[in-house]
Parts: sequence; C-alpha cells; structure tokens
Amino acid sequence: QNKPVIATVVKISGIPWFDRMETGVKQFQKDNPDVVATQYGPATADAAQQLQIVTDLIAKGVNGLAVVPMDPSVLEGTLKRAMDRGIIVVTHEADNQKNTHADVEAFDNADYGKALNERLAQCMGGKGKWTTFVGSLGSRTHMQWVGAGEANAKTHPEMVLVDANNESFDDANGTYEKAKEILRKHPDIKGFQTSAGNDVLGVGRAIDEAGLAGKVCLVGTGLPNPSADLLDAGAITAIGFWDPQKAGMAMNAVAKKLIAKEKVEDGANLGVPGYEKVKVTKGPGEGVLIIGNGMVIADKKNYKEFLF
Amino acid sequence: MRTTGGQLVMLVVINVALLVFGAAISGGAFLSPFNLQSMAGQLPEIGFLAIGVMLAMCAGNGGIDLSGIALANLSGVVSAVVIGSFLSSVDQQAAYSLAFIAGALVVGVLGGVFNGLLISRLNITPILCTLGTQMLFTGLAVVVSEGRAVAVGSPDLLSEIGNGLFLGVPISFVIFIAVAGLVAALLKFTPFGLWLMLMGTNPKAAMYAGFPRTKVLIATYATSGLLSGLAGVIIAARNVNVKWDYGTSYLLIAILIAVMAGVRPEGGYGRVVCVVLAAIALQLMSSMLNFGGLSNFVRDFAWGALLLTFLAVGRYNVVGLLTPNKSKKLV
Amino acid sequence: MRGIHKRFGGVHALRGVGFTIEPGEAYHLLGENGCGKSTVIKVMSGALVPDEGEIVLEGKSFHSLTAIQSLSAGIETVYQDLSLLPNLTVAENVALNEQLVASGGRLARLFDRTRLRETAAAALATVGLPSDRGFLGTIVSDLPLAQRQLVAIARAIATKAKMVIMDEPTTSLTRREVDNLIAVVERLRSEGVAVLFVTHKLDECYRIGGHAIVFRDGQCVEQGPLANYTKHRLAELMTGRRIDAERYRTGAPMDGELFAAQGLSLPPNVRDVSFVVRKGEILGITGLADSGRNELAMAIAGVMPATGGSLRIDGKVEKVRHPSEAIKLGIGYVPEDRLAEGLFLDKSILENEIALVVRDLANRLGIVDKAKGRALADKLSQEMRLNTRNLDLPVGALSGGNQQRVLIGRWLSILPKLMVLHGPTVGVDVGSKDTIYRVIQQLAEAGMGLVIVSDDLPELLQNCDRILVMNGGRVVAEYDARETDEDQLYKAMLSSKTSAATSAAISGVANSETVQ
Amino acid sequence: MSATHLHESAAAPPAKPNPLLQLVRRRPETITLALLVAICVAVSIINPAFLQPSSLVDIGRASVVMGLFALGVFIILAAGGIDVSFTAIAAFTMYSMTLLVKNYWPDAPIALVLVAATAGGALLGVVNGLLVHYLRVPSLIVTIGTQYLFRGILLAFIGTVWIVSLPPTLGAFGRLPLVQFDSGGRTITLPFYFLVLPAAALVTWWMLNRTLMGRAIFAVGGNANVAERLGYSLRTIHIFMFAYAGALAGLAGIIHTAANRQANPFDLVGTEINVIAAVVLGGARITGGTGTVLGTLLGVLLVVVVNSVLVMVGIPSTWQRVVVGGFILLAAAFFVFCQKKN
Ligand SMILES: Nc1ncnc2c1ncn2[C@@H]1O[C@H](COP(=O)(O)OP(=O)(O)OP(=O)(O)O)[C@@H](O)[C@H]1O
Ligand SMILES: Nc1ncnc2c1ncn2[C@@H]1O[C@H](COP(=O)(O)OP(=O)(O)OP(=O)(O)O)[C@@H](O)[C@H]1O
Ligand SMILES: [Mg+2]
Ligand SMILES: [Mg+2]
Repeated sequence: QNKPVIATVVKISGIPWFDRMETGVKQFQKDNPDVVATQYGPATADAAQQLQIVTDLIAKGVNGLAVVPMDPSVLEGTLKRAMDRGIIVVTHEADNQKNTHADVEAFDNADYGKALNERLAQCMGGKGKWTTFVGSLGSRTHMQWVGAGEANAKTHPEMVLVDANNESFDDANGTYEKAKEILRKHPDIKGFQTSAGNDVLGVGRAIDEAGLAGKVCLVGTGLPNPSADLLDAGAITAIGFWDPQKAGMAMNAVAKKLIAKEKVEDGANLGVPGYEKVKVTKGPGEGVLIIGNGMVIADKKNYKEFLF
Repeated sequence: MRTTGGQLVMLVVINVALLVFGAAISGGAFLSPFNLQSMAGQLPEIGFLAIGVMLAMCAGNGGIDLSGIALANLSGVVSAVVIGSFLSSVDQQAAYSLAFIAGALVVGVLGGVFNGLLISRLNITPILCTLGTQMLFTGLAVVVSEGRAVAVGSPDLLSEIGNGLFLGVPISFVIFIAVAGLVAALLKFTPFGLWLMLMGTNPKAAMYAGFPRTKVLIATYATSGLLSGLAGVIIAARNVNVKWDYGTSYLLIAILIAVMAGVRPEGGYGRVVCVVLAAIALQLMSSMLNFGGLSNFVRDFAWGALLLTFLAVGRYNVVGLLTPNKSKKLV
Repeated sequence: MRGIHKRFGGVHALRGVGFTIEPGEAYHLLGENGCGKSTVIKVMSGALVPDEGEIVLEGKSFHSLTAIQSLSAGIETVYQDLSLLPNLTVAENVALNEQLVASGGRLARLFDRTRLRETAAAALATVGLPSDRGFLGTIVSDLPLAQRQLVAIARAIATKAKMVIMDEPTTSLTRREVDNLIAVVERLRSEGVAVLFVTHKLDECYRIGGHAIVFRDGQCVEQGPLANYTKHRLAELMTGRRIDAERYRTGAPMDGELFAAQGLSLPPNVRDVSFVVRKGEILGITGLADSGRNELAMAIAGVMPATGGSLRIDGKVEKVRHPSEAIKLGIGYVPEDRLAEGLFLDKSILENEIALVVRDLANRLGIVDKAKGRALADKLSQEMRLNTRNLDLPVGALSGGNQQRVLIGRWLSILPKLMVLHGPTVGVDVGSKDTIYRVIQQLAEAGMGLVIVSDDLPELLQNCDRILVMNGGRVVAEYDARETDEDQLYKAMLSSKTSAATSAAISGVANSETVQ
Repeated sequence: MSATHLHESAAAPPAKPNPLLQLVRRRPETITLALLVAICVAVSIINPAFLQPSSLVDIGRASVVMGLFALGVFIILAAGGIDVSFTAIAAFTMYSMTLLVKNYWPDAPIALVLVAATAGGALLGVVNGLLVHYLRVPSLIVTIGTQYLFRGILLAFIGTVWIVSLPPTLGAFGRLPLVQFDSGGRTITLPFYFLVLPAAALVTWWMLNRTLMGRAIFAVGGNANVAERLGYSLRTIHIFMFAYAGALAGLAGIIHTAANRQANPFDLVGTEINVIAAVVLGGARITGGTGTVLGTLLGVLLVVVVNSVLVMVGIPSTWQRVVVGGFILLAAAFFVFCQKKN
C-alpha cells in the first residue's frame, strides 16, 4: 500500500517514441516491484495539456514525477509547486529546467548537434549549400542541436547555410512540402540537418522522389524502424537518436533513488545501458544535471541493430 | 426559443454527478481540498477564453473568436518583453507585476478592438477574420520573443495570483468568478448587453432600431480580447513563463465549452453562468480521468460523447412534450 | 377536411375544422390574426400533422399528408412568407418543384434542364413576369418583394394543380399586379382548378367572388357564397363585434410646421422631394412600388441616408445619416417588414418594447433600470391594447396584429415628434387594424406628426389629412384626403408615369394585357 | 379600372451596371482567381525560380488532400452547415483501413482499398447526418462532438502506433507516376493519385448542378424550413450530404496515407479551420447557400500557393505566420471590398 508512486509524464501519448519509453517504464516496474511506476501523456502536443496532467497528478499525490516537458518553461511554476509539496521531480530533455531535482540527459545536446553535423559534413565532402529543420522555433533542444550544428559547420568554410530553421511541426507531410520547395529554390543544395522525429521521413521522401538519393545528404534525429526504407534507399544518410526506453528507465531509477533520499554522484551507475557512468553537474536551478552516454548515430549499415 | 433555464439545471446535475462519481472511484480523494483547489486553479485560463467565444457567438452573423489563445499568448509575451526591458521582476516586484498585468490587458484589448474593427468596419466574416488574426497574433508573438519562452518570474503579486489562496480558494479562481460575474452583469444589466443579444437575433432589425452596431461589435470583441489578456496574465502567473505556442488545443475546447453551455452559434443567446458550469464539467471530467490513470484519448472520446448525450437528452425532453416543429423555438 | 384538431402545446389552434372544396370554385378563408388560417393551410399542404380528424382527397381518406403527398395530389400553396429559396434562380424556384414531385420526392435523379426552363417561362408569362433567359437566371434574393410574390405564385401554377392555396398573396403587390393576379385566378377557375384565398383585404374578395369560409378562434363559424354577406357582416363574424369602417380622422392639424423635407434626393429612387408636416397632422404618401415612396421613407429614417437635401424639424435644419440620428431628432420609423426589419422574434415583449430607450433607462453607472423598463413596457402595451399582459412572452408567440402593436409601441417609447409608419397594417386583420387606426388618431390629437406610407388607399383615405402621390421619385400630386377618392389617387399614381421611372423593378409587368 | 394605364409604363432599360462588377457579384470566385494570379506574378518577379514546371507539379500534388476535404466542406457549407469532423473521419478511416488491410489482406487490390475507405468515410458521415437531423442542432455543434468522439475512439481503442511499412499495393499506389520527367538532374513526378482531385471535383460539380439532390442541397442552404415545406426530405439530404463529405474525407485520408508512405493516426486533425478558410476564400458564404466547385478549388490553390512560396520569396520562418495571417486578412478585406462596390 505504501509503495512510492512514480508517474512518468511524456510529451504526447501514443507516438512511437514515447511508446518505446513506456516499455522502459514497464520494464522498470517489473524490475522494481517495490515501487509503482506508470506513464501518462496528453492526447495532443500542447504544453497546456501536459501541464494539466502534471497538475492533476500532483493533486492526486504521487511521490515522484518523471517528466519529459513539452516545454520546460511552461512547467516551471507547476513543478515548483510539486517540489514544495515534497514530490521528487526528475526531468528529461530539459537541461534548462530550473525547478527539478535532477535532469537526466542521454547526452550533451551540443555534442549531439555537433555529431550530426559532422556526419553531414562528411557526407557532403565539406562543401555545398545546406539547411536545417526544427520541429518548432519554440523547441529548445532542437534549436540547441541546429545551433551546435551551425557552429560546427563554421569549421568547414565551404559549407553555406541557406534558409535555416524551417519549422516542420513534426508533420512528415508538411516537411515534405517544405523540402520540395527548398529543392526547387536551391537546385544545388547538398545537405539537410533535421531535428524532429518525423523530419527525416518527410525530407527523405522528397529526396527519394526527386531521384536525388545518394546525391543529397540528410542527417537528422529519427527512429530506426520508420526510417528503414529510406535508409536503405540512400535517401537518408544517417539518423541520430537515443533510446527512449533507456531514458525512461534512467529517469525512474533516479527518481527512485531520490525518493529513498539517496544521492546520485558523478560517475554513478544507474543500472541502465548508456547510463552506467553518468556525468553529474549542477543544473541551472537547485537540482543536478545527469548526463549519460546514450547517443547513437546509425546509418544504412548498422541501423538493423536497433529494433524500435 | 431555447430557455437557458433547462440548460442550467442540466449542467448543475452533470457537475454534481461528476463530483459524486469522482469521489466514488477515488475513494473520496477526488474531493480532497487540495484536488479541488488544483482543479479550480486550472480552470480560469480556458474559462476566460470560453466566455470570449461566447460573447462573439452571441453577436450573431457567424460570430466566433478563434484568436483567443493566440491573443492571450501575445499579451503575455509582449508585456513580458516590454516591461522586462525596463523593470526587473526580482528587484521591483510590485511595480513589475502591476505593469505586467496592465500591459497584458492593454494588448488584449487592443487585439480585441482590432478584431472588432475588421469585423464591423470592413465587414470581414468573423471566422476568416479571427483565423487571420490568430495567425497574425501568434506570428507577432514569435517575432517579439524570437520563438523563445519569455521569463516573467514570480514577483510577489503575480505569484500570489498564480498560486495564492483566498479563504482556501485559489485567487485565480476568485478572479475568474468575479470577472465572469462582471461580464454576466454587463450582459444582463447594461444597454450593451441588451443591444448585443437583440442584435444577435436580428441584425437587420437592430439596424432599423438605430443600435450602434459598430460600437457594439467592437465592444464585444474588445471584451473578448480583454478576457484573453486576463487569461494571459493567469498563464504567466501560474507558469512563470509565457510562450507563443501555449495552449494550441484550447481553440476547439473553448468552442466546445461554449456550445455545451447552450450558447447558440446563430447568435442572441448565451449565459455566462452556463459557460462557467460547462467549463467546470469538462475540468472535472478530465481531472477524473487523470485520477483514474486512463489514457487521455479516452478523455477526448468522453467529451465528444458527453456533448452528444447532452444534446440528445435536451432533445428527448422536448420530444415527449412537444411537436418536432416547435422544438426549434421552445423548450 | 373533417373535424381537424391541432394543438401547439397549450394553444388549441384548430378546434374541429371542416369544409369542402369543389373544383373550379374560389374560396376565401377569412378571420382575425391567429384564428388558425395558416395552420389549416399547413395541414392541407402537409407541413403540419393534425392531432385529430381526417382529410379526404378525391374520395381517399388520410389522417395526415406529407408535403410530397399533398403536392402530388395537385395541391399547390403560395405561403404567406412566400417560401422561396432566396439563393436559387427564378427558374429553379418556379419549376424545380414540378420535377421533384414528378420523381415522388426521390432526390437521386437527374433533372431536365430544358423542361425546367420551358415550364418556368410559361408560368412566369402567365403571372406577367418576363420570361427571357436573363430573368430566369436571376437569383431570387435580387428581386424586389413584389416580383418575389409573383414568382411564388408562378410556382404554384407551374404544375397542373387541382387546387391552389394562396395565403395573403397580395400583401406586397400593387394594385395593378393584383388585377393581374385576379385575372390569373379567373383563368385557373375556368380550367377547373379550385382556389383558396386567405386575405385580410375584403375588397379583393368581392372582386374575385366565390365562397367565404369564416374562422374564429380555430373554428369555422360560417360558410357560404360571398354575395350573401356584406363587408360589415363579415367583419362582425370574424371578430364577434361590430366595426365601423368609416373615416377615422376627425381631428385637424394644428398650426405650426413640425417637419419639412427639403429637396431630399437619393438617386435614382428619390429626386428632390419637399413637403411639410404640421403638428398633429397625418400625411399619407402613396405610389407604385417603384415610385420611390419606400426609399423616401427610409431616407427620412436614416436607414438609407439621403445623398442630397435636408430635413427641418422644429425649425432646425438637420441631416440624418443613421437611424440613431433620426431617433435623436425624434423621428420614429415603423418598417414595412415587421418580421425581418422590426421585431426580435425570439426575445420577450419587454425587451422589444424598450430596445430603443435602453440607454435612457440606464443610470449613471450604465445599469439599465429594469423596473422602470417594465413599467414603460407595461404602459406601452396597454396603450397599444396588447392582448397579453405577460411581458416575458416572446414576441414570436404573438399574432401578426399584436406583433405590429408591439412594434408601434416600441416607437412610442422615444416620444417621437414625427412618426413614419410604413405599411402599418400589412397583413393585419380588421380588428387589429381598427385598434391601430385609433391609436394613430390619438397620437395625432396629442400633437405628433405622422406620415403613413402605404399602398392601401382606403387606409390613407380613412386616416390622413393630406395624401401625396409619388411617381418616378418625385411627388406628382397632392390631395386633401376628405375630397379625393381611390380612383383619383390611383390615376395619379399611374398617369404621370414618365420615362423617369428608371427602375427595372416592375418593367416586366407592363406587357400584361390580361386585365379585363 | 381601365387597362389603358397599363401600357404607359414602357419598360425603361434597366441601368446596366459595370459588367466587371456584375461578374464579380455573380461569380465571386473571380476575386479568388485574381488574387491567385496576382500572387503568382508577384512571386515570379521576386524569384524567377518559381517559374518551373516543378512548381506547378508540387502545387498540384499538395492540393489533392486539401482539395478533397474542401469539396466536402463546400457541400456542407452550401447546405448551410459547418463540418469540423472531416479530419477526424479521414484519420479514422485511413488508419483503420490500413490496419485492416495490413493485418488481414495485404495484397488487396488498390481499387478495393480506395472504395472501402470511401465507404468507411461515408459511414461515419452518416453518423453525422443522423445526429444533425435527429438532434436538430446546428451541425457545427454536432461535428465538434463527433470530432472528439471519432478521434477518441481511434486513439483510445483502435491504436496509436504508426504504420510505417504500408501494405505493398497502397505504397505502390502512392508512388505510381502519372507524369514523370527530368529537369536539372532530378526527377519530377506528378503522382497518379493527383487525378483523384479533378475526378472528385467533376463528380461533385455534376452532382450539385445536374441532380435533384444537388439542387436540394442548395435549397436547404437557402432556407431549410422552406425546402422541407416544398417537399424536399431533409432527412435524406442531411444523411446524403454528410455521407458524401465523409466519403470524400475517407478518400482523402487513404490518399494521404499512400502519399505519405505511412499511416499516422495523429495526422490531419487540427487542419480543419484552414480548409474552411480555403472554401470561404473561394467565394462560398459561411452562412450557406452559395459557392461553386470551381471557386472551392481556386480557394484551395490560393491557400496552397501562399503556403508554398514563403521560402521561395525568402520570408524567414519567424515571420511566416505573420505573413500568412496578414494575407488572409487582406484577401478577406479585398473580397468584401470587391463585393461592396456593387
Ligand atoms: N407552431 C406553432 N406553435 C405554437 N402555436 C402556434 C403555432 N402555429 C400557430 N400557432 C398558434 O395557433 C393559432 C393559429 O395560428 P395561425 O397561424 O393558423 O393563424 P392565422 O389565422 O394564420 O393568423 P394570421 O392572420 O395572423 O396569419 C395562433 O394562436 C398561433 O399562436
Ligand atoms: N413555431 C411557432 N411557435 C410559436 N408560435 C408560432 C410559431 N409559428 C407561428 N406561430 C404563431 O402563429 C401565429 C400565426 O402565425 P403566422 O405566421 O401565420 O401569422 P402572422 O404573421 O403572425 O400574422 P399575419 O401575417 O396575419 O399578420 C402567430 O401568432 C405566430 O406567432
Ligand atoms: Mg396566417
Ligand atoms: Mg398570418
């Protein structure tokens, strides 16, 4: 009866990414019968809806909240109220979250953006026009990634960034139309760096249909399963990701530790692959920033190793 | 004509039923003061927007306000950026709070007046006009904030509005009820209210009777804009930050609340108290599902089903008593 | 029809109505507003299901009819509200229904566009409307009211009907168009078609002849050949009381000018119109539908602001650009179409009565004093002799006559100096007319100036001091109402008709050679 | 009463208004066309790269799904209603149809799949029609309810998992080219499914202008009570028009899936107001009873073009919303301005 309750709240229910995360939460529950771990998420991608769920969960009286904020800034007030009530708050994909006890990141965002861009530059041979896509101008991590990418591209003087930061709204069809338009406007474009999970699908389809697979490079965040066809066709050069399943387990592991009043030290092992030796620094607020080593960049050759 | 008395009773019954049901499935925890406070605190932002939608609908002629949440975000963002540039939310807490609130309300009213002018002077169809201004307002908020969240912080007064309690009731809820009461009084007791409702039922007759159509329309959308500004203040106070893309799902929910409250899309009928009760009902239902740990997709389903059942029950009552022909006019 | 009963909630609208219609005969359904005439028609045309009774059609008995059944049986109806589809073309309005009925109401059918045009053209020609392609393709909402009424009549005769029902078909027709309509009726009768008329204009009944069916309170109180009854007798039967149709005007205008129009213009409809109204004077203005009388009335009221000229009221020269300005100057305007332009049907009598004065009822805080408003509305409805005391009743639940009283009462609330009444008794029964005329006279006695814009000549003759006749946008004649008669007025309306009449509104009617 | 007077009122020739204004009044879609042309000219001047055949192909392809939706919305609007549930219907049918085909009959012929999706959409449309008819409330209210209902059922009970590898026939249909040519080293493809839009438009036009049902729909949009009195069966009309709109939505959904090469149950919902705006920009009045199929298509093109030239003319993404919003307002104002001139 008195088992601590940890609620994981994701950005939106039902999409592959967070379905994968839910397998992690379930796994964690199985491995830790002494807690109750469940996942919640709103029906639409709207920070306000996520906020309501968090608010209701606080009122219900959970012990730990593991949140993947739709928008970290929007949740600040509410998470503060949760912490004031003695609830342990752990976040993910929110390294700027002030009101949290611990933010768990699979990797350093700047490193990730840099790695994606470096892979792109390698494909482009270090020269040519390239552009970027973000899910929305409001998405902080996406802006961080493309920002780090831009910085990295400066090391390749012949790479020219054009019409940067196109918004995709994580909608494959819209991204496809935008990519088409860019291909028309810049017939000589050589590279795309994308951020939201669906962007590679939209841009990849545009490249594929234009018969440019292999001629135009595309590197971006994506999941192996949906991208498989386009990777095989050569329309997607490489995808970068981290495993949401592991991230979910890591968040819950941290929450469990914090509820038990344990500390997470630098170099600690969370017992989750990719988080065996985490880097712990002070976060932007009172809490800590826990950075794992979960970055994966996969291409045609090795994507089959990751089946989700 | 649909008397709204029946609607009111039905809404009260639904609210009570939801409370009882919620208490039953949660073993009473649903009725804990903390949860009641929590739900009351969540209500105002969408409640304000729904009242705004109601006002626009009452004006008739396809009146609707799709720009509510966009304007709420714009008021928060603009006010935060402008006020933040010469006041600090940490050092000059009271001044910052007051200036922020004033700024947000001013932006809200201006946005509303803009809508009103386009609709009354240029005669643009409200649905097109507010769709356009919705994008325009959102776009301006993006431009002003460069797409980022703007920090408001928690200066005393604002954070009191966002988190404080007055006699155990969240202050934001108290404000909401007070403002809703004011709007209700505005509609019931002032010439504006009478003009609005009469104009909504027959715009041509209103013209012949010399009603100041332009003024009434502008006042209507300005009030709606003011409510958006208030929503913006509440959002800022509760979330510490404001952002241009907050609450995109509110657009349809606000309309859902309005129609559930029996506001007639053709114009001329709407009661604030019904809107408040409908908003409460939706809030209860959605919190209850979160309590029960049910998927939020079930919530969408339940809202749709609730609305349709609502309509069916209303219709069924009528069928028993009156002919189908008459039901359009009487309940 | 036998023993038809119909109840609407508490209202027992028809209490056992029965009558028989023979082919080739004309019938006149007479009765006060709200006595059940329209309801009976709706039952016959399949728009309403009766609670009791049976309908026998050529020997077959029905409990109720559907619209399609009724139409297939050859019952065509011209509804009081015309029942036109405003967004469709004239041709479709006139002739589409024929094909719908032919298909038995089934919609999954192609329609024959040639036949549509031919049927429509023939029917339009009969009622004296143009039948060229341009007119056939005109959208009905672009037509003036009079032509719409003719289109509705054309629809009823487009098919080989056995019975044509007309619910107040002449309310917005000018006299000439009425003549034409009467000719059409003659022809229908000669072809063996029965015609059932509903009207409040007894003169027309006599011109058509045939049988009278008199209703009172949802019951049929009298039937028989029209010739057997005098007008007085009919009025008595309808109302159950005696009504004098003598001249109502007994007073005389006072000295001193109250209002003057100075060269009012609103081209092309109104050209340089000037006239004076004295205190306590009742001025009538008449003319054909396109004579500019309607526009003149609207220009005075600010609904269609005049582009030239000015008004002088109480000696001050003013311009009126919006109805609210007219109201401020003390000019009231009772519009012609009370349902579309006047009343807020869904709203209570109270709200309708105080609509013009809410600002004056508001205190300094902007709060409307409802008690004062209620007292005012109560006083107004007593003055207008409204037959209900329940001010919270929606106006839509009142009969036509009472609705009109509410509307006139509303204008009294601003204590106008000048009141313009546009068709004050259109579609109002004799009893209500009587009341409205008496009120008009009282207002004049009290010093108000009144302008009655109407094409009901007896109404003008009975009520006015002077009558102006308009034609082609100008005032062409002025008569002392005591010394003129209908013929003289009517001649004036037509005789000076010059080429200045530019409006195409009724040009099509000109070629009607059907008048006897 | 003598007949002599009657001949005096010789028919004066009606004052002929400006023929251009007359055209605009009778056919408001000319305004849409003018706007469309103006935009294309302006964009070509700013960036001549717009003048490529591939632009046309891309615009054509992008209009298909929105165009199908718009035709459905237009029919409901013509009958005086508003439908906001069509995106939910589309998502519902496309997802459940793909799921069914994938799980039970992966090799189902594509024609059958299209027909089944259309029928499925029609079925959900019938639900709308019945509710609108029997509840006797404005269709906006009912369809807000059914939007939540359909989407809720889909996501809560049918599934949320994206189907990324489509049944082969469906995938092949999405890739089947109608026209294909090379230009500047890349292949430009107008897919076969593009034909569905003109075909649907033609059928809709025919239905509206040549059948009694079509006229009945406009009749109801003109005045429902009158139409009922004249013998038009409101029940049939309500059910038919919502079924028709639902069918178009179902078809649009499955084409969306085929074109997108995945079935994402979260897609489409949320775009309904834009579609309604496109139809209104095409000259149909929001209050019902007016509009044309051609105007609807032009309205869709206008919206698609405006959305697909933003990058072309170099508007930074921060400003794109402001530009689109401003454009809608300007276009609407222009509309009112042109119509007021009469
Ligand atoms: N749909 C309805 N619902 C309720 N009452 C109705 C309805 N229709 C008619 N009534 C009532 O039935 C009575 C008869 O109405 P009806 O329309 O037949 O009158 P009428 O003789 O046509 O009057 P008028 O001369 O004004 O046209 C009236 O008292 C009216 O209030
Ligand atoms: N749905 C309804 N509910 C309530 N009353 C109704 C309804 N429909 C009609 N009535 C009432 O029926 C009566 C007669 O209606 P109808 O429209 O035939 O005549 P009217 O226009 O009122 O009178 P008239 O045209 O003769 O002056 C009116 O009192 C009207 O208000
Ligand atoms: Mg009647
Ligand atoms: Mg009547």
